[in-house]
Amino acid sequence: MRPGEFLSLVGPSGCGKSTALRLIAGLIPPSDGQVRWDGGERPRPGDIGFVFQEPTLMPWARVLANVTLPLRLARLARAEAEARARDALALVGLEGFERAFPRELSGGMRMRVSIARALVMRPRLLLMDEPFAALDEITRLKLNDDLLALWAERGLAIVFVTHSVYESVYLSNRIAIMAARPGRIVAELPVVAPYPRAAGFRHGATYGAACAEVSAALGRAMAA
Amino acid sequence: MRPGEFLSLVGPSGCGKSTALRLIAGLIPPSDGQVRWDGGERPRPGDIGFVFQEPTLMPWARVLANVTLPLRLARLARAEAEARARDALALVGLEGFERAFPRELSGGMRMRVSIARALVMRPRLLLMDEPFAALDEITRLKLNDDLLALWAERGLAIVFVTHSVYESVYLSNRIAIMAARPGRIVAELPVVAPYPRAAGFRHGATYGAACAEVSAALGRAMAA
Amino acid sequence: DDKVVIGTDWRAEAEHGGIYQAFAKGIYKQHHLDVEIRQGGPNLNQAQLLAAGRYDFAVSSNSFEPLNFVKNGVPIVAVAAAFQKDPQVLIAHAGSGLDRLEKMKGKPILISAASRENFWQFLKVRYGFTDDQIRPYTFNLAPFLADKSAIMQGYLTSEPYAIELASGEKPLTILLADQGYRSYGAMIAATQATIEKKPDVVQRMVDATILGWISYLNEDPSAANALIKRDNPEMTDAIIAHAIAGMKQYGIVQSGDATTLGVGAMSDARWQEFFAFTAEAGIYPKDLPYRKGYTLRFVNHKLGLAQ
Amino acid sequence: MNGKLAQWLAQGLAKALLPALVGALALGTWEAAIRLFDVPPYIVPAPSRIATALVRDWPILGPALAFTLEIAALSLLAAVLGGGALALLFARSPLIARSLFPYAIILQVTPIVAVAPLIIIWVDNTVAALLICAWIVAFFPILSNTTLGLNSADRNLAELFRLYGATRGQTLIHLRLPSALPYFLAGLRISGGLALIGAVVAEFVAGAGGHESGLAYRILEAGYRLDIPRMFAALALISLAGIAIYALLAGLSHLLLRHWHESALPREE
Amino acid sequence: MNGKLAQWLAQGLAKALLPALVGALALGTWEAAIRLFDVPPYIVPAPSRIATALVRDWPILGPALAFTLEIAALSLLAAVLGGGALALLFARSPLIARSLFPYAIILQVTPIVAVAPLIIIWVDNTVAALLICAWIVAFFPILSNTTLGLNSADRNLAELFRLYGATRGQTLIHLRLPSALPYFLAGLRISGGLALIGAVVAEFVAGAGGHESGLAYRILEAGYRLDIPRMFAALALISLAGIAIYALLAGLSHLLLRHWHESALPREE
Ligand SMILES: Nc1ncnc2c1ncn2[C@@H]1O[C@H](COP(=O)(O)OP(=O)(O)OP(=O)(O)O)[C@@H](O)[C@H]1O
Ligand SMILES: Nc1ncnc2c1ncn2[C@@H]1O[C@H](COP(=O)(O)OP(=O)(O)OP(=O)(O)O)[C@@H](O)[C@H]1O
Ligand SMILES: [Mg+2]
Ligand SMILES: [Mg+2]
Repeated sequence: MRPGEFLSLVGPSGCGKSTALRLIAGLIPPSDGQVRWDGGERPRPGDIGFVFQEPTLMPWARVLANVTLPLRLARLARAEAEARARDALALVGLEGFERAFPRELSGGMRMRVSIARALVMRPRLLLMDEPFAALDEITRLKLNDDLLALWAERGLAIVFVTHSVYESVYLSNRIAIMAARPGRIVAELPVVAPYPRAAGFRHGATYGAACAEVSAALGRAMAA
Repeated sequence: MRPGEFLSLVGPSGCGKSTALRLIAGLIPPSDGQVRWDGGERPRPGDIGFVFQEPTLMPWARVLANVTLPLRLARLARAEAEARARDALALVGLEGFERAFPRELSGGMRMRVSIARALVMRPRLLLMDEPFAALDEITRLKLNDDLLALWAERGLAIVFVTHSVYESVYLSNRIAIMAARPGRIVAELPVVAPYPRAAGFRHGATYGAACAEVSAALGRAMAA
Repeated sequence: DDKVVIGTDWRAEAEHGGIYQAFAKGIYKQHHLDVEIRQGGPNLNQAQLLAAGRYDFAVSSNSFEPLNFVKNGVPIVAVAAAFQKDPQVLIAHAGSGLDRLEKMKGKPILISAASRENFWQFLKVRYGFTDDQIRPYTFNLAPFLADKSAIMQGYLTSEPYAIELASGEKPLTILLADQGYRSYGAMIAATQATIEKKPDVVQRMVDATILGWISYLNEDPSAANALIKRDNPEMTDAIIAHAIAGMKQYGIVQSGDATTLGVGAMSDARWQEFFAFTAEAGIYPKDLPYRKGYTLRFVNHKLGLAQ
Repeated sequence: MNGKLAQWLAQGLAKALLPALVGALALGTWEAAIRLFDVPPYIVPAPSRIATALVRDWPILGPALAFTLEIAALSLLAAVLGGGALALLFARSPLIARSLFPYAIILQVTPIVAVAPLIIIWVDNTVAALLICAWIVAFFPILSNTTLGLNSADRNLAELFRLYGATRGQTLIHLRLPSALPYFLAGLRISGGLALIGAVVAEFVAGAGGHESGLAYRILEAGYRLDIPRMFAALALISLAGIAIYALLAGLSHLLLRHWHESALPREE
Repeated sequence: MNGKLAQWLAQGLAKALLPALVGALALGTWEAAIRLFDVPPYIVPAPSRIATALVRDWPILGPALAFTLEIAALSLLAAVLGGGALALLFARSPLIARSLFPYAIILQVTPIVAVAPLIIIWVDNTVAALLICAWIVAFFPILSNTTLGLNSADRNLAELFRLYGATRGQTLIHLRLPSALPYFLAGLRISGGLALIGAVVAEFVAGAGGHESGLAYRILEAGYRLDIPRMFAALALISLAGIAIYALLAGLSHLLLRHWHESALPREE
């Protein structure tokens, strides 16, 4: 994986995508083989942002406190942390919910808080585990574009797990397809299309062809 | 809502879809207005199956015990309950995981256990809150078809919350579009297409038109 | 003056009258002693506090204690015995007819954990009492009052009167000392080290306390009583008066050897007799050098007999 | 706001009414039984006599209650600090936990009635001896529950903290302490009562020196004097103090957990 | 399988090694200090003397330990049954809970040293009186923790049960009891030690009549006789028994929770 790349992971449920992200993040040790970093150095804390498959919010903290958490852990001044958290919350469409508790939010809103928390840190590598699965089409599309903008602007690398073939094609410049038992990557497809991908991209031929290709590869992976 | 209907609820995140399902199920009392049942009688336990937005499994029970729960609550004989649970697990592609604990499963697998639990009971009304959001495309399509088959076979009514416009059009014969603050239904669209809807249906003109229409309505709802 | 601390074996009561009188009347002062009296209580282990050097003298309740010191190598020695008779009694209800120890054999008796280690052994050996007669006594009279056939242990000077106050009934009391129980009571104990290094302090302490007892029982005790009531508010004038009367009537302090050798008297013969019964009962080995537990060096000087 | 307050008060009253009624019923039965069977007051006094004693002896019992409460409060504080600090130490390293936990258990199962005489020998100050005794009684539930709570932090959240390079201290403050809070508070509610009986029992066995004395001494004294109504009055004061402490700690729990913990959320019935 | 067993045993040994080392160190220091300062055994005996006393007096101490353990086990059982049943009752209806909880608190804060004499009056059988006293000491943590646990069931799961028309009994068995299990077990671990000291303290204050007597009586007896090494030997037995009870209950917890509860999952450090 190259710096600045946008890699999508797709694969059947239970094939090990979440586990792969955890491996990359160093949260679990590989049982075999190893995770290699360019230049040999492991990423420093704050370099990696992670959106777990579940929102994983602190139930005792309000939304704002949940989002500022990574910043406070990095000992940022409170005022700046809160300002950045508000920006991130606005990005995911949750202004006005700063003082709510997680249990007062809907499922999709909780997930958005989790996304805001990952973005607030300005990581160099962003690991996202089905971040938009619980969101409506329109919010999802908007966040897709926001994510791409962020990616282009900050030059970060993103590993993105999704079940939406369309989403994977729209977003990434490489797609890895995984299969289950044992979990492994069975195919890699580059998506050759320049960024920014305008709304028209979705109706273009490249897009359709790539989607079909990924779907087919996925079908093969599941049959495997 | 008529018996035997397949109604989809779509709407922006946080607009009250989950809340609406809870109201229908009688889990929370309406703050205003009321839920009316045909013939005046409230449904008996077991008549309603519910797939929550989160898997909501018992962490201390193995998969099989989680799925047989509704049957055991209805005092079914153990052997029959387990046989039915195994069938339901097979339906969602989880054979072989009967003895796993929820925390050993991936997010999508947990959700599938939750779906199996809702199906095992043969309810007359099935409430499903984004059941397939965490599943890969192919499993999702398969379960879509399985769900439709079940629906046709058992003549049950389904209220289905989803964020996928495509899914809602493919599955339902009526789509309700909700808007937020205050949560309300802003549009209702019938999908006039005969069942069983073959795979070809997805590529037909009716399908495309309906999708576009729902997307537009959703866009208006979000702007509202 | 020499500063000394004496620890009593229970909360302040008339049974410590001699010590308080010696303090209140300035007898200790006259003997150049600056005495501090620390009252005891149900869970204070006087001997340990004495051995640990927290006290210079302690009141030892019965003759078992010095023997225990010997057995366990604790260098504490009894130097005087204020009570010729241990005021330990057994009490029964007035109408029960239980006026002799023989009649109590086999009947349930309220006995405290501490007492199982002393006079109960005597009752077992001499009167054939058995352990299954024991019912726990926690220094609360209610179980006795609630049961008309009950028997309980007591102190001559305290429980009988308390029962009388509570129920209006004058109970039957049997003083064990009059039934062959040869324990001393209210002994003054000191460490071996004190005896060796400061024998004059010990002698002055013994003398002053003896004079205090003579004064307390034969002169006006009100100065000591005031101190007792200060230290232990549960004491009333009536209780104290009753206790003093009891001590006089039964000759707790002034009887036996005390009438010829002076208050505080002890004798080898009596220690020997007491030890013989305990050894017979198997409480102590027959070869225990029990004589190390006491010394006659400071008593039997006929102090105060002239009066 | 005012209406809300009034409503809250009304609800509180309604909630207090029922236990009060049960209490009244129990006391009534008791009183009636005493009168019916003519039980003498030195065996079991009637509630009315206890109440009379409570009022009459208040000048004696009041200061005694204050002394006992002071010891209880101080030892609860010490239990919170001591138990909490130990739990933190144990949570910090399983190695330390494994090495020291057996000794915490030893402290818990040490019967203070047995060691009080030793403590008195080693500690010269009576109040300090009382505090040590009461602390021994009260600290273990806090230690045990807090240790459990610190180890019950959500695994996924813990991974998140690791990922963001949280220091041990930060993980403790922002993750493990909040997770442990419900457990700690449950332990606190148990220890509150234990600190109170610890204070009483300690005074029973260690005795309060000098003029300062608490309810235990008054109970003993009343017992020796056969002033059983006063003894029951003192016991009633202990009970009331226990309920008050529990209510206080339960209120504290509710305040701290009401926004997020299952146990503090309103229940529908 | 056999290799696994061996590995498990080795791990267990390694885990036990550290506390044992700490213990050895503490005992060594103690022994050295006693010898260095020439402390006489009747003040504080050296560990070696305590061990000697333990072996020498085993014919006396062994049966006493058995008696005390029997009382502790029975009263723990009674605490589990009583505390558990009360918690169930309280969970069944907040109304009952509100009406009776204050009385449970009264029981907890009642100092048995004060009421033991009364219990002896009311209950003629000494062993029964001991059991009641020890039960009073042990039952509250179980009641309190279990009540909390029963009320901490996941709200969404509770809704699911309602939806499927689960009866109260079914909800209890399949949802609330499993949810309460970790809390109950935490309470049990606290109560285990309390039952033990309850048994000891009860015997201290209520006294064991007749031939049957436990460690408390042996401690008192040794105290009166100034046989301090034996007294410490008896205290050591109590400590060891407490650790054994805790280890047993902790093992039980682990067995019951290992598959699913955070606190029982392996921790990485
Ligand atoms: N316990 C609560 N207290 C306060 N507000 C709540 C509570 N539960 C839900 N809400 C609010 O009710 C609204 C509707 O929530 P609901 O879960 O029904 O949304 P939804 O349509 O299912 O959204 P999503 O698609 O994100 O799941 C949200 O704005 C949420 O903040
Ligand atoms: N703690 C565990 N113990 C045993 N097996 C586990 C554990 N956690 C995960 N697994 C197994 O590892 C496999 C991969 O899980 P993972 O969560 O990585 O899947 P995934 O690709 O993210 O699936 P999904 O799309 O459903 O989220 C699954 O088969 C799961 O059963
Ligand atoms: Mg996953
Ligand atoms: Mg929802």
